[in-house]
Amino acid sequence: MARKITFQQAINEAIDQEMGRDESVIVMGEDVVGGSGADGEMDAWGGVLGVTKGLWGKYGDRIMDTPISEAGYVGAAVGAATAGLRPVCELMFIDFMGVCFDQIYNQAAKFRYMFGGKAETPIVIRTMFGAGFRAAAQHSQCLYPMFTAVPGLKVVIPSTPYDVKGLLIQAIRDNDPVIFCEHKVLYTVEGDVPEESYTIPFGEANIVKEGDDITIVAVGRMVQQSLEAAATLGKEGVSCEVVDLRTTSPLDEDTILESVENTGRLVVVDEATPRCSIATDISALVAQKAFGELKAPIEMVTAPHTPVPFSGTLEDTYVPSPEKIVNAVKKVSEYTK
Amino acid sequence: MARKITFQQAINEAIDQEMGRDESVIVMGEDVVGGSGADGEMDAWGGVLGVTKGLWGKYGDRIMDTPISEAGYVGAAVGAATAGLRPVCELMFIDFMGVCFDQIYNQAAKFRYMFGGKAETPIVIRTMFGAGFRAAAQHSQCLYPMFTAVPGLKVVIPSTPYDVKGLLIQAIRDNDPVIFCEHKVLYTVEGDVPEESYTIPFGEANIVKEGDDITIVAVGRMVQQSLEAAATLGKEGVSCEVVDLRTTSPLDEDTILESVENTGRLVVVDEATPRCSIATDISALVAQKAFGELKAPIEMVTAPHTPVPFSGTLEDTYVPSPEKIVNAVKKVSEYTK
Amino acid sequence: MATTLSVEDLLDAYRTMKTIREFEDRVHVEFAKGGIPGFVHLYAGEEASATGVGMHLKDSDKLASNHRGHGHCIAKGVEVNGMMAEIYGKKTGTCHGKGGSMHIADLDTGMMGANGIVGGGPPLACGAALAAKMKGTDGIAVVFCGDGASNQGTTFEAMNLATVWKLPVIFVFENNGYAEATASKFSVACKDIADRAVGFGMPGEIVDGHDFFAVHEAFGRAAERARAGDGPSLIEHKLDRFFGHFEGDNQNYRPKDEVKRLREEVCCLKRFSAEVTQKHGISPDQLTEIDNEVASMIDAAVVFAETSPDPDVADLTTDVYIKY
Amino acid sequence: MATTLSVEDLLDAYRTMKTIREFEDRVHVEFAKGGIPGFVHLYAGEEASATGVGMHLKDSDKLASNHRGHGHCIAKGVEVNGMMAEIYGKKTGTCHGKGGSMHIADLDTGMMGANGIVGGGPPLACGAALAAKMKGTDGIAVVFCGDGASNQGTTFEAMNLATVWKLPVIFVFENNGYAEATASKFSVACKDIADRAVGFGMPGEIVDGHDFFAVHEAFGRAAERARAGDGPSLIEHKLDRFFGHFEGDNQNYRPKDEVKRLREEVCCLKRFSAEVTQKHGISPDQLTEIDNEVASMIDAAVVFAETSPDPDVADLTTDVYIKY
Ligand SMILES: Cc1ncc(C[n+]2csc(CCOP(=O)(O)OP(=O)(O)O)c2C)c(N)n1
Ligand SMILES: Cc1ncc(C[n+]2csc(CCOP(=O)(O)OP(=O)(O)O)c2C)c(N)n1
Ligand SMILES: [Mg+2]
Ligand SMILES: [Mg+2]
Repeated sequence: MARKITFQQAINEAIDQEMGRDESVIVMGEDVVGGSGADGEMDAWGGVLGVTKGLWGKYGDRIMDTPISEAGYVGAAVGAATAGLRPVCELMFIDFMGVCFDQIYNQAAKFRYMFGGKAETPIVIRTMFGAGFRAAAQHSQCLYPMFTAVPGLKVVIPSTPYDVKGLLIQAIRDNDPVIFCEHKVLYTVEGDVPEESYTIPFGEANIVKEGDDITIVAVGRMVQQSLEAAATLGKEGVSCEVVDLRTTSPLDEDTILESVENTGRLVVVDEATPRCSIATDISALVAQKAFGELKAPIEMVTAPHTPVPFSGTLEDTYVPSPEKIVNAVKKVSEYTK
Repeated sequence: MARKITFQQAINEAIDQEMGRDESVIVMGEDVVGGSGADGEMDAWGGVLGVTKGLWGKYGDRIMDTPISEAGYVGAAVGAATAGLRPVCELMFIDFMGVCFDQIYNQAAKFRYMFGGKAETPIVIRTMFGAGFRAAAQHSQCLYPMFTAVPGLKVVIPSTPYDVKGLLIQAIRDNDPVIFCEHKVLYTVEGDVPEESYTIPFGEANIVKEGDDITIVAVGRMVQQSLEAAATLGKEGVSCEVVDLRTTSPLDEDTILESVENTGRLVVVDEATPRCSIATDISALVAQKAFGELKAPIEMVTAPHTPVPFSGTLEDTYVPSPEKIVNAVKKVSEYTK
Repeated sequence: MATTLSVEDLLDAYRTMKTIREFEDRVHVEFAKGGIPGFVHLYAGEEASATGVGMHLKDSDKLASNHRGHGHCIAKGVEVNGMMAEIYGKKTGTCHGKGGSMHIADLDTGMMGANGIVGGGPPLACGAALAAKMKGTDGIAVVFCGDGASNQGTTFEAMNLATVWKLPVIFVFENNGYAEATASKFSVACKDIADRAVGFGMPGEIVDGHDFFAVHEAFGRAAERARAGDGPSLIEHKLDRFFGHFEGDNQNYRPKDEVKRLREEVCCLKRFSAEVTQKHGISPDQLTEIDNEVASMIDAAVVFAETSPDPDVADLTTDVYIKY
Repeated sequence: MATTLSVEDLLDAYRTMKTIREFEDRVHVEFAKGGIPGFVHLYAGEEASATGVGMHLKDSDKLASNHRGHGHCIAKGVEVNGMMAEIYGKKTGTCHGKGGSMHIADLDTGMMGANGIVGGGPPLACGAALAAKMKGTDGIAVVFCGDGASNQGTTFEAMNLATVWKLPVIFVFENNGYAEATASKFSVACKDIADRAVGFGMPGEIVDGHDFFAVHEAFGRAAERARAGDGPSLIEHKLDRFFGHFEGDNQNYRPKDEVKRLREEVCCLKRFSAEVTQKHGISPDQLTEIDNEVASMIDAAVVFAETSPDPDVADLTTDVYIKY
């Protein structure tokens, strides 16, 4: 049965249902319980924004607070995954991946290949990303392109409460390491979410809006920005198809290419900085595999090549806005050779 | 005066000349001296492949061995750089960046911006990359796209003994953090290198071979592979222009775009894995800014989306070969809409 | 306790501690009103720690801080107007509004930066100490870490490196009992953080971090040692924070009334006032005068911040090397 | 020294140590001939360490290793044919030629993998220990680290985590005096690595790593403790490597003749042989018989490796999830 719940409630529900279903699922991270060792309430925080709140009461020791030792506990999660557990590990902000990246890309991601196919590492790393919280340069980044670049990792970037639940359940059941990227600005967004458990397969993009004139490819929070832009453009007679990638690795090349074959025009919207990004990745794919269909240059709407600034004035300009997307679409739509 | 010396001798000479010129230049890394605390020879190794050998005899304490604590000493180099030194820091293999990435992208790269323009962080991180040594999955990677993605870093990938000297001297004099990526297979390559000190500016690509029919953009070891391919193709009447990026950040967009405007066709050769790579980055640039000039799809020749395998049979297939480049060029050359 | 500090020094110490307290109390209020954006971690309760340390530091000495950095900044001599404006995200801020509370830095006064990454500071401080040593000065560097940060790999590596290279750096652990909502009793595997010193070949000491005099004395010894070229030290300050982890924290992991009790029992300002008025010939009026000065200064800082302009949109892409 | 080991156990121990020695001596020779590619780090000299530990481990117990992993693999029960073929990069190798010397893993025997990243193992071992604990078994995990690895942040973090979570994991530091060309006297800031145990709330012990009996006994205690749910331990094995850091190392950082002297004076095999023939009623012939068996086994392994096929080119893109 579908009800309206928030993105963050949907995450909690996905973990809850999987922990209920499979004993080997455990959760670990900083303050995912909250209150360990202290004299106040246990389960005091349930994660820094309360996402895992309540799970400790149901699952006790299977949800574990950690010291601030990301390399230590992410590495432990990786080791546990090779030994039969299915850890759902929280790395509070994606910005912190720099202190535990080795465990992710050199260990978890490589075991299966490096060990000749004999290892499985079913770990999920949940992590918040994105600007919009006035959290400045070290708590606002979009580092998912770096994970997408790594062979052996799967990278998920949900854009709605419905998707986050289905994709997270899929991630927990997947036998490969999954980097699960949650845009913090989406946490409070509400949407229809079935109560029962369901999965959304990886590598299947979602056409969130059909259209004929131009394809907009986006991920995460940028899907909503793109839909807003598409609505504006619709009023002006430009029909946009909006493709939500859902997972950047595996990538649903077919849906992207088919859409561009139909529209002949492409704008890619990515909140990450411009170099070696999802924006360039999708552009390159299309320039290689759908060149014959392309009627115009591919535009990319991204953050600028700068750290994320603190001041609201600057941060609001930093994030790709519906206006910028509209302008890019117009530029591409109006192009004639 | 130019003589023939190896790539690795050119690196040594660049550091030597800069240490001689500027007291604030220091060198640190694992075994960059070699023998510290032991009862045999000091300066025993001079780096794992002997690149810094001899500097300790000339500069003593200004070249320092470190414990195996990359985050510790890279972070220390960053701190020292904000306090007036110019550390040239060695991270033995780029694969190890995962244990000290935070110090690089969250600290060094962000200080200038995050502190409102008031900090300078003149640090160089020298690091070996690339396949070809049968060194397997954790000692053979091409992780420079991840550094290229980071605003605030400069990324240098020299392809010849001449370039490595001039670019390294430039890097040491630069006031921003520089990731200096040395392909280990190039270490023994010889070339003409002037004895005197000289710099090569960042952000200026080098047209290593002129041609009219197609542009090949490459970096590092792939420049040589591309030149070999171009030679083969030349005999078959295809005239290739080969562009060596030299630095991926800053990127010389103009040279790339001008070349493609002239040839109308592009192949990008990148030893990195295919996703969110330099290959996609350059493709996207051209698909956006030189679309009107493009006569054919852009082909990318890259490693496959896998870890680097150990076995020679597999590793040799892994690395983009001149043959693969030739095939890509032919595909693009023969294309007609 | 005997002290070598002059009355003037003591009044300075009081002024610094009071400035920190007033600054933080005021940021707390303004945050609640909605005037301040972002994640803000207040230092109230820990003033004696930064102050007792800061008094030993020259401008040329360096300090690496953490997310809870306002007190360290003030004790290192950063101007409160610029700090407040930075916290508001204004163009007149220490970092022109680009950094915010978690990234205040002022290299001119030796303040190397607050840090949004737990454990970011210790290696940086080693580097600053290395620079001082290489240049042959008697400069030192200090890094403040929390109990939480004491478990981060960078912190351990930095301590080892400091001894290996015999660096003039001092690791001050501000053990306030919590890292966010997790108690140090849970997260720190040994009894005291100071127990770790031996594993890194340096002296380790435990100090009552609410006692300005104890802090000042212990750090003095460590600073002297460092300046003399005898290498690093570790000092653990046991102390308490009087607000939540960050503004907005309901603190339900703490026993009810813990904060209230602490404010009564261990307030470093109260303790300092009692001590100096009873034993060092300072009158309550002298302190009140400082209180008033400080109150006006903080009022002025808030006005300065509120009335300062936002950064220009064009500032978005300055201070970074490459534009795309 | 008194021991609870049976004659059969002792012969097993000898066989394991001898197998490691013979394996490594042979790899050394074949590498020099040019038959073996890549970076190869030999374990010769340290056999008592892996063997004394390995005898306490069941298949269900887990072992995380490092770049110098051959001995750990053999002691954990990995087949030498597959290992040798892996080192040669052959399709019949433990990892089908994709891993090589630095990445031999065999999860079926509990060998979690050699590791090319110094400090990669300790967190992984904690995870394996956590899995054993969560499943309610009495399984344990052990990680071998060098003196060099003792300075890596991951190692410290793992030790702290192990105590915080009370994990059945044992940290064995193989202190062979060098990390590459850098002496542990330089890089480890404390006197002994065991000094670090107190900072992580666990017992720490120093053991003569050339003495099989001492290793076996100390690890036995730690294993018992771990299986009983009493948490982690740290053990430092002082020992020596008989080859260079990797094959090709000229070892000029070592005093001339150091290796020669060590091979004379501290060889664990010689010492073990003397001990068991003198005190445990084992005859020299019994050992010689094992020597011969082992020699043939290693000969056979080399033949197996040399005559095995290379991987198929198509294997390049298998065993990974996504193809582009
Ligand atoms: C690498 C990293 N991990 C986690 C965080 C999130 N975080 C910010 S402050 C904090 C707690 C720090 O505790 P402590 O070091 O004791 O300092 P205190 O807040 O008590 O002053 C955490 C977990 C972070 N900023 N960086
Ligand atoms: C993170 C990382 N840093 C550096 C290296 C290069 N490296 C490989 S082995 C080694 C020395 C290790 O010394 P130790 O831990 O004492 O082990 P030993 O070789 O003596 O057995 C180094 C520096 C690496 N592989 N990984
Ligand atoms: Mg704390
Ligand atoms: Mg060693």
